Amino acid sequence: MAIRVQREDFDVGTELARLTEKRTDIGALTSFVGLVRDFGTPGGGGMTLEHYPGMTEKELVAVEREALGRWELSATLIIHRYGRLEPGERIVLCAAASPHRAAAFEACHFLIDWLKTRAPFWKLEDTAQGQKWVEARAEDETAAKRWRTGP
Amino acid sequence: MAIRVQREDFDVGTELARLTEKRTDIGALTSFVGLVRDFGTPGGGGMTLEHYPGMTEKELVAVEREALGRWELSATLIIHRYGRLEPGERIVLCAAASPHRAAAFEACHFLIDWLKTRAPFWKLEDTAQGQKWVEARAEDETAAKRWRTGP
Amino acid sequence: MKVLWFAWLRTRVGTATEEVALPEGVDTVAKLLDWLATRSPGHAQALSQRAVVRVAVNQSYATADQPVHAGDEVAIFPPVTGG
Amino acid sequence: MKVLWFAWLRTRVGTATEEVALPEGVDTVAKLLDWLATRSPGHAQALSQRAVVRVAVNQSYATADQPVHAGDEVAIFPPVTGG
Repeated sequence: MAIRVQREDFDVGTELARLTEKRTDIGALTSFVGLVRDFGTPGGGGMTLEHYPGMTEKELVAVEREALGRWELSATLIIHRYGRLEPGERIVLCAAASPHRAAAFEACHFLIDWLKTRAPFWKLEDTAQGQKWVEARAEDETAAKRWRTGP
Repeated sequence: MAIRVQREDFDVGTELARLTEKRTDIGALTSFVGLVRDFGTPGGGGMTLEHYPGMTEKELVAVEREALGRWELSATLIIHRYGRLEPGERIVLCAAASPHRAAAFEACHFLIDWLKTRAPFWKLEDTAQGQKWVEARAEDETAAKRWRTGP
Repeated sequence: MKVLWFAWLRTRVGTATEEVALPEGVDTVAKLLDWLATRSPGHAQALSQRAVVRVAVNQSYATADQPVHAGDEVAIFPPVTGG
Repeated sequence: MKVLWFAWLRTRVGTATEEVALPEGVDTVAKLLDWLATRSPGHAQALSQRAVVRVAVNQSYATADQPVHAGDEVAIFPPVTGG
């Protein structure tokens, strides 16, 4: 039940330990870390993540709430960075803790799939042809659709 | 591409950081931590994990190899503890790193589902009626079957 | 009304934020986009492909027929690419 | 042959490891289990429900009709419950 939007890196071990600390009702903790990949750009690649302060936090809270309504969860966490990021750097951390492992896996997968199509972030990538705005990928939309309920 | 069977606890942050360190080809890192749950046993609960040294390592390597054959993975890790474990303690860590997040999620989920029905570990739980061997659960078998290929 | 532009829409419009006075009759998201497109060639270009334009009113996703008011914060941006 | 027992099968048999000399004709996993069951009431009880008995020969899962030899390490245990 926590979301954070920040420029700085985060410590995955510390963040995950905090979720389960002093608790004995959690049987399963699934986490996802998204990292900047190097696509072989001369000069090293990297990107700048723009976001919409205010709306970003609102959307991340909404994504988290949706997960809490769908699965039996003991704790959740989303941390998303913005600003300049080099290849190999962490971009995002999603985590879901539950008494049961299927719920932890599904909820964590949901968190990242859902935020990818909802949270207002935009990647400006360094390419050999200069900086380029990343285009939304159809497969991210497909991944998110998998979680859609109702008609 | 690493498995470890050990009595001691592990540091999740250190282990995950090691998987992605100095690499820029990894876009997604999914991890799973299994923890000892307290079922409200008077005196605190807890368990003792027995295993079959030698075969355990062989089976974990086989589980990891199977994952590497099925998904495009940049790195995998399985750490499984044995011996005395108290409620809240970590039992197992599975991690899968990949250029793509769907592969990382599926492979990590596979690692834990598959090892749960294959790796020779047995839980002896403290209960109000004394120590009791945990019975295999049909739902673990069902979860593992999901990954079975072929006829 | 405060209008915010993000990512390549911002680049085309040439500004991140503008204060606009809504003309009479501009009372939905769709009408707002139509009107904004008349403000400059950059605006027109940014809004030429409506299928890739997303709108948030007061920091929540909005549909084309959603009402807009003078005091609203309206953000206009391409499909998101975070995570 | 070295026979290893684990978990509640070990508790019933009363030992974790035993060295056995295979009688003639005991040349498959199924025949080995039949023969082991005759060694003591504890063995008989441990092996009474074959559906919950798993066998590994030389640290690999084995089927009932798999051959066994004098030098093998055979482990007998209930369904695993790790993870």
